[in-house]
Amino acid sequence: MSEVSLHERLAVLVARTLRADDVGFTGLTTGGPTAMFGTYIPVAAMQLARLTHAPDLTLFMAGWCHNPSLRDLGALPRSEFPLSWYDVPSEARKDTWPGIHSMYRSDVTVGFCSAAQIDRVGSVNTVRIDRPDGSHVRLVGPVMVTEHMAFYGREIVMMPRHDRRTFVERVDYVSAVGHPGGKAGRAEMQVPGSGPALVVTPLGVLDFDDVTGVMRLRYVHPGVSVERVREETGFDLDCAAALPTPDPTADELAVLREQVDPQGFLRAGVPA
Amino acid sequence: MSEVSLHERLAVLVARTLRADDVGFTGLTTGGPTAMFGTYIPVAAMQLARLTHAPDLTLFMAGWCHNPSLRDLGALPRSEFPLSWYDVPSEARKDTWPGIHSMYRSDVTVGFCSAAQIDRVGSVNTVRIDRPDGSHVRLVGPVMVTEHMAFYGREIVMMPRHDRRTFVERVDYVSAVGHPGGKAGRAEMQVPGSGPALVVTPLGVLDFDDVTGVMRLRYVHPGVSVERVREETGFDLDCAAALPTPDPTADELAVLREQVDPQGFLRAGVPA
Amino acid sequence: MATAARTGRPSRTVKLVALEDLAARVPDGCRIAFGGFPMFGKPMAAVRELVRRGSRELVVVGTSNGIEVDVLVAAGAVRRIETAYVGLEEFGLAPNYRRAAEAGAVEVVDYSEGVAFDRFRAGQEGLTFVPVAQLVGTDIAARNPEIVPFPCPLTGRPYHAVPAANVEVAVIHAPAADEFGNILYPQSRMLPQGLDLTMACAADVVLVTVERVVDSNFVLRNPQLTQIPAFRTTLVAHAPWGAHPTALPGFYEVDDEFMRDTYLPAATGADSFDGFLDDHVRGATHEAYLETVGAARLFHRERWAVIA
Amino acid sequence: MATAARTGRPSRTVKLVALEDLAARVPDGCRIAFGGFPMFGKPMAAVRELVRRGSRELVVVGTSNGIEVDVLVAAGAVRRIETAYVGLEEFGLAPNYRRAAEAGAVEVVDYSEGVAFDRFRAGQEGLTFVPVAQLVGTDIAARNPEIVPFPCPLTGRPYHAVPAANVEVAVIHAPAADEFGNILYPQSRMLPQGLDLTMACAADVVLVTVERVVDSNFVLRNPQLTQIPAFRTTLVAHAPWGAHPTALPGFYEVDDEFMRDTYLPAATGADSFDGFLDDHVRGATHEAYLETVGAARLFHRERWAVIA
Repeated sequence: MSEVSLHERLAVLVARTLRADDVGFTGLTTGGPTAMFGTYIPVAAMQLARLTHAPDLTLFMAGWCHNPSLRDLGALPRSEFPLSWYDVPSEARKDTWPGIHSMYRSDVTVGFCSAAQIDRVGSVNTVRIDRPDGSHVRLVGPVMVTEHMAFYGREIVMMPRHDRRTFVERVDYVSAVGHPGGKAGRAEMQVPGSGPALVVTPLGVLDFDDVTGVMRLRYVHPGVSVERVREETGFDLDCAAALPTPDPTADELAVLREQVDPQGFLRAGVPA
Repeated sequence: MSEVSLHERLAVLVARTLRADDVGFTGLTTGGPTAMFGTYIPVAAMQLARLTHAPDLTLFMAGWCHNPSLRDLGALPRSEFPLSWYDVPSEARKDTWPGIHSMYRSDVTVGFCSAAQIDRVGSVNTVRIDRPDGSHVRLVGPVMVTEHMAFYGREIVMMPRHDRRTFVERVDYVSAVGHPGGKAGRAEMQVPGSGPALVVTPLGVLDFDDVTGVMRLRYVHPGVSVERVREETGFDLDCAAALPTPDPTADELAVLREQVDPQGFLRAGVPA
Repeated sequence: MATAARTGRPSRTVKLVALEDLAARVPDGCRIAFGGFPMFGKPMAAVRELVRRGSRELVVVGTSNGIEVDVLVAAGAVRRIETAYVGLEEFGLAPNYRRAAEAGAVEVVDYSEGVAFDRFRAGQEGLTFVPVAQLVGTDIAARNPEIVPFPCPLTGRPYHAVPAANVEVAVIHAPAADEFGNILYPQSRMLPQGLDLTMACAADVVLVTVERVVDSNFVLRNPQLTQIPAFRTTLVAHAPWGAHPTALPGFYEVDDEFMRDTYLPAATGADSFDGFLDDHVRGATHEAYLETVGAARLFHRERWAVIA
Repeated sequence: MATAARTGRPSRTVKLVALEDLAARVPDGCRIAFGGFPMFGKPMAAVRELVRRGSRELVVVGTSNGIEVDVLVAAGAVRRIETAYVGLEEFGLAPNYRRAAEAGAVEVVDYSEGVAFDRFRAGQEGLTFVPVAQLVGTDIAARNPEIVPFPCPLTGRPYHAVPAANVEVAVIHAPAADEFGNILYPQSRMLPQGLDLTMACAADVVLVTVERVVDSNFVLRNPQLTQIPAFRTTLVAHAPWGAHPTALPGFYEVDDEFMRDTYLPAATGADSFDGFLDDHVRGATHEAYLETVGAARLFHRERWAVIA
């Protein structure tokens, strides 16, 4: 149990939140911490859940490959449609739009996404960062986070950075809507998805108040103080109920290390 | 040139109306005269046009099989999705909806359909025939005639019967709309298709007045009098401009008999 | 969900069940869609099982319906049907359906074929309505209070808002499945099979009968064949010749002989058809039905199997 | 339309033309879509031909755009882009595009990926708008005057009406075609290739470059491979390695070496990228481009061909 890495701890924590018959969607993100948070931890968490308490869970790898045989995959692919995946065993492939799983009717029960900014009610920005001088930094665009937050049963936001530039009072551009007005506010939107449920960061894990829709600290990672989380967050953060991020059980860790992550990416980092 | 059958004459006449790059759609109808008018004459006309003046014409056989090799087909199939067609050479197959040709954006420039009733402005009925006693005869339903008349460049209505029960003042049910209000009336509908262009029957060929939208007799077949057409038509029919249905040329007849219809179905009838 | 003895962990749910257990997932009164084309790929084994169960008050939503509706209407299982066609293709009008429709014993709501397809697409996409341009001036719109005209919010073009299919249950017959509910089709499909997939994506409960059951390792090696992934499938049942007397690509053609010699003569009257149901369907199993209609003869009609 | 000498009858139109004749069908200022995914199956040979022609004022409509936009923006060919993503996947942000977007040299209209797809579906179906439920509360709707909120005419649910893609031209790169314009894909396709087909169905002018030209008899024997039928294709050009440096399933992977050693260093500044265009694109042919980027090296990267 010693030497549990943060990424292992997060994979186990996320796995515990997954349900027996969840249908999970993760896109493919590339490059160091983004790939770790955006893709590798979610995939590891889903696979761990499949091997323990959730054998019926369906994993949509990169959003199109159903239940790939991760053992045959070697390293994570570097692009969303890697040609080598022609050869990877899996149960199904989505090759048309809307195709064999329809995100619009909430076939997906849990999604994972990342963003450049997230605000106190969980709205996210992937489009642009405004500078005080009126100029802006152009990002990639809305991609599919809009659909994640509107249609998926629930969304787990994987934030590879946690600081005052990424956790802001109000995002510069609302690519996807969180919980303005709490549950009542979302009910008015009349979308089937329930929006962001958890926000996972290198400092802790956060969730949202049902009534106010405001983000709050639920777990703080080992070696991180509640004060530090507050300092690195650009809005007033309710930390009253924060607990230490729980340890994996010996069984969880054994399955994780032996069957899910034998390459040890969760300890050593994903190769660039 | 002697012994030109009525069905040969109609195939040639229809072929002449087809344009060099038409995209033609015919469903598959079964049973004697219905199969002859609804499927065999249109297919023969399109194939004759392809072999003479319209080599770029595309034939959607049964609405899904693009440019099948009719030579390899033997007899006409008896169902819309005959399994034997797996083996018939063709250029493309539509296997999804909307799929590789989209009827809604007017990919189809000319369609062929049949109906149980047609009225003076070319609206057709495939749904029900009302009896004076309040009871009704139930027919198959709207099928796709609605889309034919709304979206296809133009429609050629193939009527295997021409009598007062089929050519009526007003159809008992409007499955698809013809020309109420003439061209101005159709403009108000804001659909891309121009509706019925020709009506082909065992007695003659009819078209529509641009301004009034009313059907009129354009050709009368050999051996049929204008009076008989008038008698068999359930509304007042303008026959002032009616001409004898023209003869095929020797060249048209040669191509038709040697290459399009070597089995002689157009002379002998389609086998049941 | 079973539990693997060795590890103590739960094992994956097996969705392969007996035909009668599959049919038991169809509640009376539900909105239900059947895959296939009028005489093509109909889930007839499941339909006959619904007759055995005495299903009632079904609302059948479809695009092109055929013999499955003719049988269910004759059995008194159908309250209402919303579709573009009911008939038997080369075998003519559907006699039992026609009698019931003309007598007012079944409510018929007419849609055009394109709109009927699009209602399922709307269902697949969680839309409450589908905008269509082709119903202007038709009685399809004029006689249906559930269809509402509205202008394009951007251009003013006239549209009708048509309700999505809103089906609770879809029942389809497919070539093959594994025990977990991955449903396999040959890569070269015919159009009605493409429509079946949309239907399956539009329903809450997806019930599938199949000609063959394959090992899940076959699926892993051939993921491009899976057209309905396991998570969308509610239950699957093995029913060889399950589309009889309709055709199934890669397996068998329409049983003309049965249609002309047995079905159509029986369907000429309500009593004679009830006799047919008594003799061949009620009180029998799928296997017994195959015997009474001549399974041995059928066997020789098989041409080739796309999925081994 | 040519005329067959023997019969005196017109013969079928041959749509196979040279790459420059294909590119000549792209008018300046048109609304245009490019197939592929950011680093996957992009019609790059055609894109480079547009650079050679000096195309101007293009409005690029897309779903996930990548290197084709980065090149065209650098060449000054793009006025506006409507899409959900512009980037180079594993190679990061698109440097030329980013500079231009931040400087206001190109107008960017943001759509979510689902809505961006659906705009093409609306185009395929001749709809003036597509109703979407997911834009409620987003800046995608709030900052776009072309997107209008409206209630479901049946249920009152809030929707936004989004304009259809309305593209005049689609340019895609495909595995194979015959001379008449039937475009062939392997039966096992990847998702971006599925989207290319929708794009092709949504455009008025469909321009296709291909790796292989096959005999029309091959098409007749394999009709299940035709995914864009001849009548939808405006022109087709033979361009082997036409997606370079992006990947094409069945033919080649992304050219990592070229991206890291040549493209990305050049794209760090406007002047250096202009030098790259001068050296490799302008004044060259597609064949000459392949030489300068090392065609011989590329040849060994080919793995297998799905269509022989």
